Amino acid sequence: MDISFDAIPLAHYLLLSATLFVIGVMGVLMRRNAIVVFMSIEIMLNAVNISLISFDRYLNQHDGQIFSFMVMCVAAAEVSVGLAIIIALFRNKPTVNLDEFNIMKS
Amino acid sequence: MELLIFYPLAGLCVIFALGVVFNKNPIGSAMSLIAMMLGLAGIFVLQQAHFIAILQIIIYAGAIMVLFMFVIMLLNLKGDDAVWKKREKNTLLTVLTGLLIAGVLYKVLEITSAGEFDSPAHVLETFGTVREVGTILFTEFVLPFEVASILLLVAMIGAVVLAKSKVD
Amino acid sequence: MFSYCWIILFAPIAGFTILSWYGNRMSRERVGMFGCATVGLSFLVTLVALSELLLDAEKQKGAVSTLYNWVTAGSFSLNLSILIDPLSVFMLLIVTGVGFVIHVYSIGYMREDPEYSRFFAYMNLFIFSMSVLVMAADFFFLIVGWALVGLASYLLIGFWKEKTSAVLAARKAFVMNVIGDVGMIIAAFMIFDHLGTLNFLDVFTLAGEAFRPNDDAILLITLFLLVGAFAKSAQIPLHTWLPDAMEGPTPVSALIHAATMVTAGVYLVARCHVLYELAPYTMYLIATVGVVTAIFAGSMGMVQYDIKRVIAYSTMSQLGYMFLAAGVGMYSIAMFHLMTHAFFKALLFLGAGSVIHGSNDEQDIRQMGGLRQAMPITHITFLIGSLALAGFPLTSGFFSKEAIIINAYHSDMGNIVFWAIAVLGAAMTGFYIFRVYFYTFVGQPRTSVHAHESPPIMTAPLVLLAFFSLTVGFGGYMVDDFLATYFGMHMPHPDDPVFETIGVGAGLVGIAAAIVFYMTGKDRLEFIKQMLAPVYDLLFHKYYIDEIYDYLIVKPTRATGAFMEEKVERDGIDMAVDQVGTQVREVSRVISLWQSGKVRTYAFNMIVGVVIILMFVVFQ
Amino acid sequence: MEPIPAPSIDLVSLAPVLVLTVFGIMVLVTDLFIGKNKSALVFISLTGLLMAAISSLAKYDLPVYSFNGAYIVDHLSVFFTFIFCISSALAILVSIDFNQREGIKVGEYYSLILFCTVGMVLLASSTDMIMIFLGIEIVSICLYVLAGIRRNDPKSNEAALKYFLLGAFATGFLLYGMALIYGTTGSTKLTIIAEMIREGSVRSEPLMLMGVVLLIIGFGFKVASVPFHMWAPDVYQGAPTPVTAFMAVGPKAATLAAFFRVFAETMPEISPSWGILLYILSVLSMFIGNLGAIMQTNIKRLLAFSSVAHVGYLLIAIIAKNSLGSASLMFYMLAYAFMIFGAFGIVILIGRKGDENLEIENYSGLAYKHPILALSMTIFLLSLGGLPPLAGFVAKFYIFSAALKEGFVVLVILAVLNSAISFYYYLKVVVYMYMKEPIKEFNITLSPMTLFVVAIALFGTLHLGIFPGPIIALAQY
Repeated sequence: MDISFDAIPLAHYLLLSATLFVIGVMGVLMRRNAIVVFMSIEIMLNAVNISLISFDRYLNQHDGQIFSFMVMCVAAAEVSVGLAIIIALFRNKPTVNLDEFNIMKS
Repeated sequence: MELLIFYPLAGLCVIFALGVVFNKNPIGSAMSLIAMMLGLAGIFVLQQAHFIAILQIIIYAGAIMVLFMFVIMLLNLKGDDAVWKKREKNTLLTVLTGLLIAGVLYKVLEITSAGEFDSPAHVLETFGTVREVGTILFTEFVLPFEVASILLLVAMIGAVVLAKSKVD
Repeated sequence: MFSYCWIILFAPIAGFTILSWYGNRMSRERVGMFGCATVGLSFLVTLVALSELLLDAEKQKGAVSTLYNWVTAGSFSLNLSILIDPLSVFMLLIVTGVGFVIHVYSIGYMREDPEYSRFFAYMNLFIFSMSVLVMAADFFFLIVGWALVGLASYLLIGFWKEKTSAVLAARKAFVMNVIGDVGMIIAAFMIFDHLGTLNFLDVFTLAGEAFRPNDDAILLITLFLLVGAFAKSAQIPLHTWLPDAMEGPTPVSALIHAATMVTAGVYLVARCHVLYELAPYTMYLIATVGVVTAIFAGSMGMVQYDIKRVIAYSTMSQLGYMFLAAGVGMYSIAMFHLMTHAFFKALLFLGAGSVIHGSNDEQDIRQMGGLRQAMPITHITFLIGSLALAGFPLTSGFFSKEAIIINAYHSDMGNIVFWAIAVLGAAMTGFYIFRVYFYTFVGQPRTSVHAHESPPIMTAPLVLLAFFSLTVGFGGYMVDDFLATYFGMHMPHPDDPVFETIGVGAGLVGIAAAIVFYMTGKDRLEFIKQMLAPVYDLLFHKYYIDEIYDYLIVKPTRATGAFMEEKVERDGIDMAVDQVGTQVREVSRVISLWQSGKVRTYAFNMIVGVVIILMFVVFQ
Repeated sequence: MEPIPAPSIDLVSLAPVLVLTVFGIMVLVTDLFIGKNKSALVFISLTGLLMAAISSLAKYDLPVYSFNGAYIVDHLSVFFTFIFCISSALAILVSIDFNQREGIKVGEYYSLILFCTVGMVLLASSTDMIMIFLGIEIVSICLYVLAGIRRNDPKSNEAALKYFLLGAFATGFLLYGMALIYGTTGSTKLTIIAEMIREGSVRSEPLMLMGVVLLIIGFGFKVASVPFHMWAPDVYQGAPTPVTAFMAVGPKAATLAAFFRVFAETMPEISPSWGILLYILSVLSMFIGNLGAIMQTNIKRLLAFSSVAHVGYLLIAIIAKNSLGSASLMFYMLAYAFMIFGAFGIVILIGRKGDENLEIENYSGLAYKHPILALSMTIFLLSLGGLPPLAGFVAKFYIFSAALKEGFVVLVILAVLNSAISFYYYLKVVVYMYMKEPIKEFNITLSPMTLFVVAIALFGTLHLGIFPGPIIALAQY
């Protein structure tokens, strides 16, 4: 059975993807909590996944799904390292407020 | 039919994404993020990407978010982050991100009107199944798959090096 | 062919290397001997090359000796090579010859200095750099030499690093030189862009076909080259570093800031005369700037009290004459004046050095006086140098300067205005140098410091240079013949007795004016009795003429000079240069402030960049 | 069900990656069995790097594509593999004494450097966007960890955090760009993308261009070009000095190699659209980098800003997009490796335990106490500035020639102007070393390994400067 997809043009998915990406960017800019900033970055990655998978559906191939699979891998890797950094940081200075980390500046 | 599913799901995703950004409590943010990811999984299903949808739930909503929650709990973070502490700067930021949004949306709408991407391809029923994705993963994309293992190894080493408690 | 000429380069760089590593462990005599020997060797090799050129007219077309191919990029390659032709050998003779004499003099002058070996190391480095500059076979190595002499000059001006003014002067000279270097580099890129080569011989062959006269391209190229030339030769408006450079040791002033480095700009114009001939507008500019610098610097020289600064301004002024000559197309006359000037100006600086040395590091001429008896050899040689500078008949300066002045009017590109200003400048020259002479050597000692004559190692070079200052003028024809192959023409000898007489007279009038104003009492009477009785009678019949002159000429002149120095130089040009520095630092500070240390600021800036780029693409 | 077709696998092509991975794991395992003395690990790591370099020559008759066109062994990748092995080896050598002095006793340090090298090799050899993405991530994650490896040092922590957050942020952009390019060309393989662009059969030109722009942003961050450079000074300052040197060379070279592949080799047809952006980034990087460096008082920050400026020069090679451009990129990175490791080697030597002496004024009077160190530092700095006849000059010369060949005269003139500006701050350090009185005692332990690195770097800087012919011939091959 063929599935028809006439109802939703690709652009809607791309729009959703772009919107989520921008929300992620806003989160990075606005929040001071390192962990929330980090979560916002995850939103950005997820937004890209939507694009990849929508393109796949449109192009009738699986490369994008492989790509998004790899993105998940990378996200997992980044999360583990990133949270480890935050934990190491927290040991020396018990805060996750990004504005308090500015020993180094010109 | 798809429209009926897509728009509510998309709306929920956007709302939860905003929830991540505007929630004062990190735990609330994390919960919103999980909800958003589940919503995205729904959208993936809608696009026939069953395998990825499942991975989305298992890896993201499952593993990654659990790690987040774990760290938030471990560090015992409270909602100490006033989002709008510095008004003037944030206004500027908002204006700029607004510009960014305008730029991106403008671009996307332009594409839409160009009509290049109007009709999606007709795909087989097997599209996006584990078998299909797995086949291509182990043939055409076998190298990235293997390299991903190095990546995860590195991440593991890194996490251990940075977070282990013994101080030397 | 000419591969032995590499010795000219290797000897001084070897000297530099050895002296900077082992100099501290060598005895002072050894250091001095060694430092001079390397330059002497270069000089001897230059003589060999000269004889080869003279004996075989065929070789005067020039030959390139290549050591090896350095880098190749596509069709373009850079070879490590030197060009030996009459022009480069001519310059080398001055560089190594005068350089050698000044090295010998330095043995005596720097005797007391604790960092004797460092001084000779730097001096050798300078000789090496200057040799690179004049022997370069392409624009690339020309620029390398150009930058290297700037570096050597920086090191030598700032040699006494505990002296703040010296360090500041060194920095100023360096900055000015870098401005020039950048101009040269831009010019080189443009040449490469248009002709696809940087090699002198190729460039000059191709230029004639590639450019039409006064093309935009050739005008820009020549102008950018000129930025380099003017910066190096201290022409307006890039001149302010030269007077300050006098903070360095006197032999340095003699070698770098009189005889050799500052003449590099003139050499550049002469070397690239093919290009300049394609750009008559630029030639006109050269002549104009030259002649303006000549009187501008002359007028400033008249009001200075530091003996070295007077001579420094005089150097600027004489360089202006050289540019005037080059600008009106009389390259070999420019080179001729370059040579005579190298001798008598080196002589004057070394004489000044001897004076400073003999009177316990005093540089203010008002504190000197009556050194005639105490320093007889210095006195005589300085007088000879002054006469040559003023263009006193039959001294070397007379021949070269006369040729310039007369050609400023008679050459195709000359005109009466150039001539008139040049004559005025000649009068100023006579005036300011004899002002110094009288202040220093004539009259009564003004302080109780007991002056003494310098040791023979210092006076011998003076005598040698004095001899040449008197005699080289007669070699004008030889110089002309020798360089004619390169410039493709002989220098003309316009026959115009009236203008010539006025030219000669101007210098004499200047001298006379100095006598009038600066000889006092007994000395003046004595001197006048001996030498200029008729003029004295004429001018000094009544004593109040003094006052009239004072009001009509001296005070206005002095005021102009002071004004020039105050307003134009300090407030105008120096300010501009300072402002550039200040603004650069200000920008740098802003960039640093931007680096606030906060991640969110950084992310924010990234997004600003992203947004701007996206907008750029979206609305393109 | 039809059987799954066998994948195309070419392990010989992958030899350096495999060798490095195996040795990386070997280091990890060995670390469990040895005590505090980590010299065995150093030995294993260096052997691994040497073998990886040799094994990169296993393929001849280049270029060879493998893994369905995801991986290539060509001249660029082999040359860069050598650069990576050299720079990683220098980084390890320079770390030995430093780690001992500063008490970094983490065996994983060496394996992370090896894994990072794996990532770099992959990055330089990949012709698939997925692979490039994974390569960048392997390299980045290793660097995040290495930057923060001094866990008790707040500066190191902070550097890791800043680098990590901004790096992950930039990854988002990079990824988005890749997604858009994938969507509009229908493939992640660079060869197919190139073909689509050549034939003009890209689905949506504007969307594709947006992808390209986002890609530039992502790459721009990874190589620290303005305006995405702001992490560099802080991270360079906070990271342990050997890591700083390491990240200034290897990862940057790898990213530039990928940058060159993606832009100059894959999409030369649409170069006007990305060329102008790179042009602007290049000019901004040069100016902001050089002007920013002038006021710095910390030597590591100064070198960080100077590296931003160097990225500006290097981008010119990509803008030039010709074969001379790739050759000059290779030569430049090799020369840069020597200059940077030389300079940082001396920075490490000047430091002491507990007092790293990173302020420029701490270099006052070095020339009197240690003339050879001062002279070496002078040579490295002047070479970074581009003084003939040193390596930095020849490197710049080739990049500028490549650009001139394509007619970018103004860009080259701006670059030369910037080189002139850069001398201002390089010479500032030299002036401190030669013309100022020491402000405190130098208490330098001349650790042999670091000296060895400085000696190699000195040799490299001089040799590449005076006799560049053979190496440039190899690069142009």
